[in-house]
Amino acid sequence: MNYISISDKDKKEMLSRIGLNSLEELFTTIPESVRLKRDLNLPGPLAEAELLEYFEARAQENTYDQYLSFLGGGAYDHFIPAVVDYLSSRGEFLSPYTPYQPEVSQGTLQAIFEFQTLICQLTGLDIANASLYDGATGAAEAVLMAYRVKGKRRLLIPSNLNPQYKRVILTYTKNLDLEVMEIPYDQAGQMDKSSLEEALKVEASVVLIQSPNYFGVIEDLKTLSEVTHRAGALLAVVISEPLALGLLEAPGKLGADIVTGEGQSFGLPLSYGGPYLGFMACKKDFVRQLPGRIVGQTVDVEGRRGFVLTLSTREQHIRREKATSNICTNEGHCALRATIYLETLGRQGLKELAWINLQKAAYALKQLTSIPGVSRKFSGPTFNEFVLEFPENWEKISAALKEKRILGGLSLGQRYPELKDCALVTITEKHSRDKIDRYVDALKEVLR
Amino acid sequence: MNYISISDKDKKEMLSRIGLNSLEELFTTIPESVRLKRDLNLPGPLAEAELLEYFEARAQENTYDQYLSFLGGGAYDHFIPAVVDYLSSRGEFLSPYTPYQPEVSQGTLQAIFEFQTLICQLTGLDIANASLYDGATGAAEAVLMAYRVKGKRRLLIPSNLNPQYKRVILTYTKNLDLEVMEIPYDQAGQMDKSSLEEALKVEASVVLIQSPNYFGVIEDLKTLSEVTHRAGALLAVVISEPLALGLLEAPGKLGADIVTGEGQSFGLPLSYGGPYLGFMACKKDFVRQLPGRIVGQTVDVEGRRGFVLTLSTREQHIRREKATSNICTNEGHCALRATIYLETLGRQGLKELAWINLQKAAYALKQLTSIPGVSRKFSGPTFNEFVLEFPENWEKISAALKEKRILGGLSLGQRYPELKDCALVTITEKHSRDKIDRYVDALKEVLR
Amino acid sequence: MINLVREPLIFEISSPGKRAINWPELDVPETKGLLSEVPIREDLEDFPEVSETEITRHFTRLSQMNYCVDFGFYPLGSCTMKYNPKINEKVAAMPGFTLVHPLAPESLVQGNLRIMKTLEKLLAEITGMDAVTLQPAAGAHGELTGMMLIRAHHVAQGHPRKYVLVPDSAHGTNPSSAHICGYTVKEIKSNEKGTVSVEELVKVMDEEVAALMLTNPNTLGIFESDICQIADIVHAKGGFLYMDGANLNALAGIARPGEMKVDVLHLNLHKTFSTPHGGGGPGSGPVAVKKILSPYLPVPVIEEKEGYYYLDYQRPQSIGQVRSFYGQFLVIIKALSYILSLGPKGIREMAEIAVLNSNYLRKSLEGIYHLKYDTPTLHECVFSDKFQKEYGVSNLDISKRLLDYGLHPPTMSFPLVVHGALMIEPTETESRRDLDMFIEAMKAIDREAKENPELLTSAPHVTYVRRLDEVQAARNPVLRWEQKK
Amino acid sequence: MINLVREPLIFEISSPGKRAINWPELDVPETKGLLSEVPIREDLEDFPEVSETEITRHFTRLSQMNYCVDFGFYPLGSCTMKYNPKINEKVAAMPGFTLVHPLAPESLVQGNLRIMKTLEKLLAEITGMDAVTLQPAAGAHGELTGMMLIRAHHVAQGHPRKYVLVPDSAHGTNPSSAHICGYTVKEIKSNEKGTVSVEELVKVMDEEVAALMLTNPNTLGIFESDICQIADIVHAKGGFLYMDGANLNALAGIARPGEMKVDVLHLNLHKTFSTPHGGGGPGSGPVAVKKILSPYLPVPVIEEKEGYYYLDYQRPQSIGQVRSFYGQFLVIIKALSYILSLGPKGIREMAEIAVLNSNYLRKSLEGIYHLKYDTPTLHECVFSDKFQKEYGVSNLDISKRLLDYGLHPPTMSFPLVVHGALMIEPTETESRRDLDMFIEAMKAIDREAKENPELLTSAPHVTYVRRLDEVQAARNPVLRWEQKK
Ligand SMILES: Cc1ncc(COP(=O)(O)O)c(C=O)c1O
Ligand SMILES: Cc1ncc(COP(=O)(O)O)c(C=O)c1O
Repeated sequence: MNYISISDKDKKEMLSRIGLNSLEELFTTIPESVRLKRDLNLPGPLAEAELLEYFEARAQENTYDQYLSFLGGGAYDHFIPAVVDYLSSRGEFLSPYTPYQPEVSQGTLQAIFEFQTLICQLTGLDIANASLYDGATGAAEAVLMAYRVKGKRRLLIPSNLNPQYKRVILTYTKNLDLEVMEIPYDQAGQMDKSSLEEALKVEASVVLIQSPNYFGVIEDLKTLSEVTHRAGALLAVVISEPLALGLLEAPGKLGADIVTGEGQSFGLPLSYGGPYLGFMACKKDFVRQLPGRIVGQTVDVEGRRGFVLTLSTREQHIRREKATSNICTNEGHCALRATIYLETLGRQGLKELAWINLQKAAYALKQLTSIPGVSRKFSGPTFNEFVLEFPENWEKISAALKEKRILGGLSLGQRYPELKDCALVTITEKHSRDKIDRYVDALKEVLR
Repeated sequence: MNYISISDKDKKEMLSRIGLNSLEELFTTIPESVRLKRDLNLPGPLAEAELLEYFEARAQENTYDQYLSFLGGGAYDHFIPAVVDYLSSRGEFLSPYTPYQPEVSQGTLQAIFEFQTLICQLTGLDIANASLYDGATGAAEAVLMAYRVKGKRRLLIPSNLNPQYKRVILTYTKNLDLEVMEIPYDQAGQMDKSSLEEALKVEASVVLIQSPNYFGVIEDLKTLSEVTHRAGALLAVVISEPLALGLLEAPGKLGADIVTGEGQSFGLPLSYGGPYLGFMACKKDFVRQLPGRIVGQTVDVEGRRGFVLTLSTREQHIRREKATSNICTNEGHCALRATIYLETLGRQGLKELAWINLQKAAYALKQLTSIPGVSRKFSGPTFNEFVLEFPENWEKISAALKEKRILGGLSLGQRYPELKDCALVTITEKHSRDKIDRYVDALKEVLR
Repeated sequence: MINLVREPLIFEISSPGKRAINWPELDVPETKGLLSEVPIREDLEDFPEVSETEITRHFTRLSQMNYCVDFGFYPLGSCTMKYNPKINEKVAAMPGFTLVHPLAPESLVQGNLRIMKTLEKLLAEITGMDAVTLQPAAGAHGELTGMMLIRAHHVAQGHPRKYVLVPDSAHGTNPSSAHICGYTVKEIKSNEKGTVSVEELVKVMDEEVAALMLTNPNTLGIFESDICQIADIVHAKGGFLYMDGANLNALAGIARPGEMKVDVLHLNLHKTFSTPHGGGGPGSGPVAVKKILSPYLPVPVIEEKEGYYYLDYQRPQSIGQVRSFYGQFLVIIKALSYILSLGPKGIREMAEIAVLNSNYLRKSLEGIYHLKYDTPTLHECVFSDKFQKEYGVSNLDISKRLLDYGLHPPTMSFPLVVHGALMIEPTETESRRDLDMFIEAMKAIDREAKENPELLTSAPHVTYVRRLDEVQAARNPVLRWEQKK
Repeated sequence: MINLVREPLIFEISSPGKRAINWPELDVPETKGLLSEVPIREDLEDFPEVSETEITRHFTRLSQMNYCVDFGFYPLGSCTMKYNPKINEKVAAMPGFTLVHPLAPESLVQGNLRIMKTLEKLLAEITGMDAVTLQPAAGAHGELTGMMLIRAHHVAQGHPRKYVLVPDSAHGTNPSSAHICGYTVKEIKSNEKGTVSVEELVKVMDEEVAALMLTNPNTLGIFESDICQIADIVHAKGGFLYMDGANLNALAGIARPGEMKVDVLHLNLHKTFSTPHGGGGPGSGPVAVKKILSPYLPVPVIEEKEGYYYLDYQRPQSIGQVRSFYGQFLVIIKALSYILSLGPKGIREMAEIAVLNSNYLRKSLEGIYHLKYDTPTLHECVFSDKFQKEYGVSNLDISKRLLDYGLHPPTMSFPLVVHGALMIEPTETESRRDLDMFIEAMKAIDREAKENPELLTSAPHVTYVRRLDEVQAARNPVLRWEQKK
């Protein structure tokens, strides 16, 4: 590959038009003292065939694909229909900038408008933005947004929150003189209601709930919403496995004021952590506090429907430091992929897929807990992941399973010392019965 | 995946508009006696995920990729720049029909016009068609075309012709009362000139030459052309490794009247033999006898340049049995790939690639023939493949190399019993020095 | 976007020294003096020199000038322009298939051989025939192969025979293929129902006739209801019944040619089995035969013994090889993927909906456009411009006007039995919305024909180029770019 | 094609019972009564129901409504809309990368870690900095991360400080990021040359200022020649010099921020390093720092010991994590692929040609469009509509008219220091032909402004939609589709 479209002859003629003799002279405004006097110390150039070899060699160094994996906890290995890759990789979707010129960006704009609609439908809320960086920053933006709405410096987050999300919330809030308080979980693995009630005796802007939470347990949003609203705070729900929304009641219908989350499950490959897709929806009333871009419908001079970026007085390019967020480039193409994915699954396909995940996880749970010494840790209802308790430290069991080329689940002990004998096990539609049974058999051997 | 866009409700409403009650009734013109009374005995339906698994399993059953291969002989493993796959897989190129409606097919038509131009440039001839099925049918069409021009029932073909091409010529000519005569090769591996002169004492329509020929040897086209034309026959040149044209003089400039060949080297993957790409070019005078589609330049009602399928009075949809060929659907998309490939390589890239192939093959030849007992069979100049002679039957050596995961070359013994100790070895730019050296080392061990 | 920009030929963008590819450094010692005795090309003069940026833009723009199935409704009759599923492209692009050399030892390509054998078996089941070859590269190539099989049998019986019968409604490749196989074509006229006249057939059928080539359903979309009788007549004189299977989309899962006493037929995978047509190919035209013709099938034949697949070249009666290697392998993969994705019920549904859609269109346009034959039709129907001709408007004008509506026109070039034909095949992948849009456009065009015929005769108006001068193209052929001197 | 057809929303195409996907049968026994205590969704009402055919057509059509780099010249200032090489997409799509779970044990993902560490090192070399984090998801996220590092250092010194200085020409994300990091923004005015005024800086710089955020070359395309002096002034008061590296395309291989005494900067891989912008992301905004700030880098930090790579979370001074996991991994792959493909000479050439192209454009349009600052510029230049305003024509009108020429307009929304800005950045991947086409169009539009201003104020005329009513969109927001009741 070679991308430069200027020939040597062009160079000469162009320099002469500019009135210069050499390319050097183009840089005379850069003081000599800071000009680089040597070649950069970089490898390359590699020809295209060599690049392929280089990356094939790196991919070979990854041996993850030789393992049967039951990892989840915020990143999920779902099947991606071919049509998603095929359509999203079109140059017209990959290579434009943010749609600042709506008349020649209706493709991107209409797709995002559809994305916003799908997110509203899934979350049961009125409006949604065009995307955020990921689920973790979405959670941070959600609590900051609630703070802008409510003005109380106290933010309540759950201790069963995805640890990545928690870390990011702490990073974001640290500099802003906010108090972040953690609400413990109960035996069901859900947020402990009495602790929440207790905590809400002091005014807070928001209660953040993850559901299904980091333990895979579905929270009792209805009750939590009542408790939260009674105390005058906003209820923000964050979700890292939005596939669950194919079955579960929309959080907006159960009282959530803001719903945010990670959209990776919707057609984005695992990709070692990125790019992923933050999404956010809220009630109409909070639209002026919503961070990120928003696409709206309008008409052209001939009255034809069209779409534009709108409500940009919330954004930094207009409002500078007074913007609702500093986000500029978001995850547009990931949102496009999610749109194609969700529209391909459609009403039936999404419900069915959620049901398949639910059923397979139930089967796995049953089989695994039929092994003596292995039990379910929490009593709350789960979707496609669950916490198991083992007779000894999970790290040891995990290592033995790894010997058998199985990654049996995520350790919880580091973040939750009380759960050092536990692991978070995730099942998706990609786990055939045979794979689940292999896990069960291997675990039996390990525990023998 | 699911492709049907008619819902059950649509079905009912549409039937009622037609005035029918059931889908069954649509088929009443088919006599009961021939109607199928059962389900077809087919596997499936497979969901998309299952299809992927099915084909992954089949691909796994192919173990060819675990071997270091030096096979060529009409199909060549060349590097394909990413841009070729990327652009050619666009739906606008993949999913239209033959460009019968030129006003909405300018993309395909202009690309083919460029293809025709590139083929003319490479072959040194005046005009080219839009493609044929492959090199073998191209060779058959070429001799039939020459027969239409010259009217003599005698067709001369070389014994060093690719055996596949020979078989196809025989199949095509068998029913047409034509006499196909084979001209032997000489010690250089080239067509034996005196035999040709002798054969041409009886009038023939055409002398077909392959160059580089099946032994990888470059023919002396200039001399053969003189001999052929002196006897009043046409010279048709067929080429299975057109990459050689990056270095070799264009056959048209050396006297060829028709040049045909296999375009697989130009951006088509090996793909176990298809789809490939036949191309054909000839002198202007023979245009009315050229088989296959041709794209021509014209103007629209506003005088703007545009392209159309033209000269179709040669074709079956107009002339029916009097057409120059029965070919209808050709290899349009393969021609598109070749066009993108050739334009990406461009003037420098194609020359360089041909040179790299030449140099690597020369290195391999030198290294391999430095092994005691291994010698070069033919003295004629070669491009990127050559015939080696071994101290014993090649089949034995080949089997021993296969044990070492090397496919050392193609056997020649079946078609040429005199070459039972020989093999045709092919080198491309994909053979790094390391791979060539591995072959040399393995061969040394085998012959020890 | 594209209407705004005139895209030059790549040669017109080229300028010396630009390039889109770099090769790795030569990693072997250079050998001097190679090819010193061979005439060497001085230069690849006028070959393009552009960057990858320019390549991508050039082909992105060219692509956008094409109408295609991925864009919209494509009712080109006889071409079965159904949607091409994306998963098929994905599986056919797996390196485990694309990187395999065709002359690899059989033991290393068991997956490929199994794929081919599997497709052969499924096609045999769908057609009700005994054996299948996947070798032919397209429909016409299949016809030629099929005719060669017939001829080989006759030759084996001592006499190749002389004639092949072809109905006047047949696709042009039928007579052409018969001709290239060394036969003289005799055309048989269609009757008033649009089908082959049994009486006429009886008259012309004799022992010099090698075969009848029948399309069923024929190119009018009509099922040849007398097919069994026709077969008997042909067989009685020792002839064969060849069926052009291009229209199998109407029958798959509903009725099988094998049960219609057909001896040999070709299928177009790029039609019925949804492999993309690629703007003119690659196609794939497998041929299915009854036992009597299987000894003549082209070599190699794929065989299986105890789960091991191999290529059999030892077939003394074989017609030989009709192309290099074994067939359009990647196309074969896509077709197999398609069939597996549908399963038996899905294959039947495909035919049902294709026929439903076609009849819905026919019903909706009846009376507005002229239907020469009122025989019921299956997957396609052929209207004509007879009504509109009164206003000086031809099928060509109607077609060009459809382009202004953003729709692809029907087939016009055949069948020759309908003057001013508009041959419409919607396929099963179209939605009711697309059908209705087409119907509305056709109705609107009919109104325009009456009210403002000039709008049609000067159409299209809004395409990248307007109506192109085909006469000039043929009279004064410019078939390649050349550097202006 | 697209102009002809109005593409509905997918919801408007939907009809009950259609589907584009089938799932395999459940292969485990069904468990009854799951989720019986949980509120269940009654239905995904109004969720779309379409076939794969319809999905493909919908997005094919939508895509064709987009202008993009693969289609043409895209001189959007400050956005570095260079060509995105296709090989980078190919390597980033390798299953060996896409299928890897981010929480996989380190020992199983050595290839990934090595890729990230390699890119960190190469970016450190290109920028002349000591350490790099790849974690930030885009440029603004990098800014925020960088400011957090600065704040962490000040906090460690006992006092976070209060203010951050931002020039009036800065991109809006600069003040916004500083604000979200808890700082109050003080704007500093540009001088008549379009650069930061050293005198003014001296006046405002004190020990309550945490940092100066400087873009270099700045958003006018002008190199801040006083940068070393500026750094000294800031450093003298214990502040840090933050550089917005979005314009690194002008400098790579030519001069290094590290040598300009910059303490921390972010890079936009989706600009300088050619990863596609995707119509609004994903981006990737690595942050490079001098040693003094490296203890604060976000966790995890990728470390290497004897060829083994691992993730280090044990960084007590770290600001924490700014996003899930480690960064935009696939974007990182593409950027690394790009850098490796160019090598040291190619990186320098990239800057040289980018600056050449920009100066060629500037020279060609000088006098025709107003240049507020005549200071020499590097990779971009900012004209204004001052001349054309006399005819009642604004930068918006000029931009919309460019659309009629099939070209993408320049940036208009900033820098705020130029009223009616037309900020043009051609990048190095453009050909002379493309530059000339743009120049000719801009000249023609200038003539049109004089002769027929209405043509501009009513532009665009030939796009899929014409000028859209942005006021109505904001005043009466319709932000989602809803079923008409
Ligand atoms: C009825 C019929 N027969 C034969 C053919 C020839 O098929 P192909 O174009 O694949 O050679 C076609 C297609 O054009 C056809 O419509
Ligand atoms: C100068 C400058 N700084 C910062 C940014 C922000 O980068 P991003 O959009 O990736 O967040 C941009 C791009 O919009 C920019 O042009």
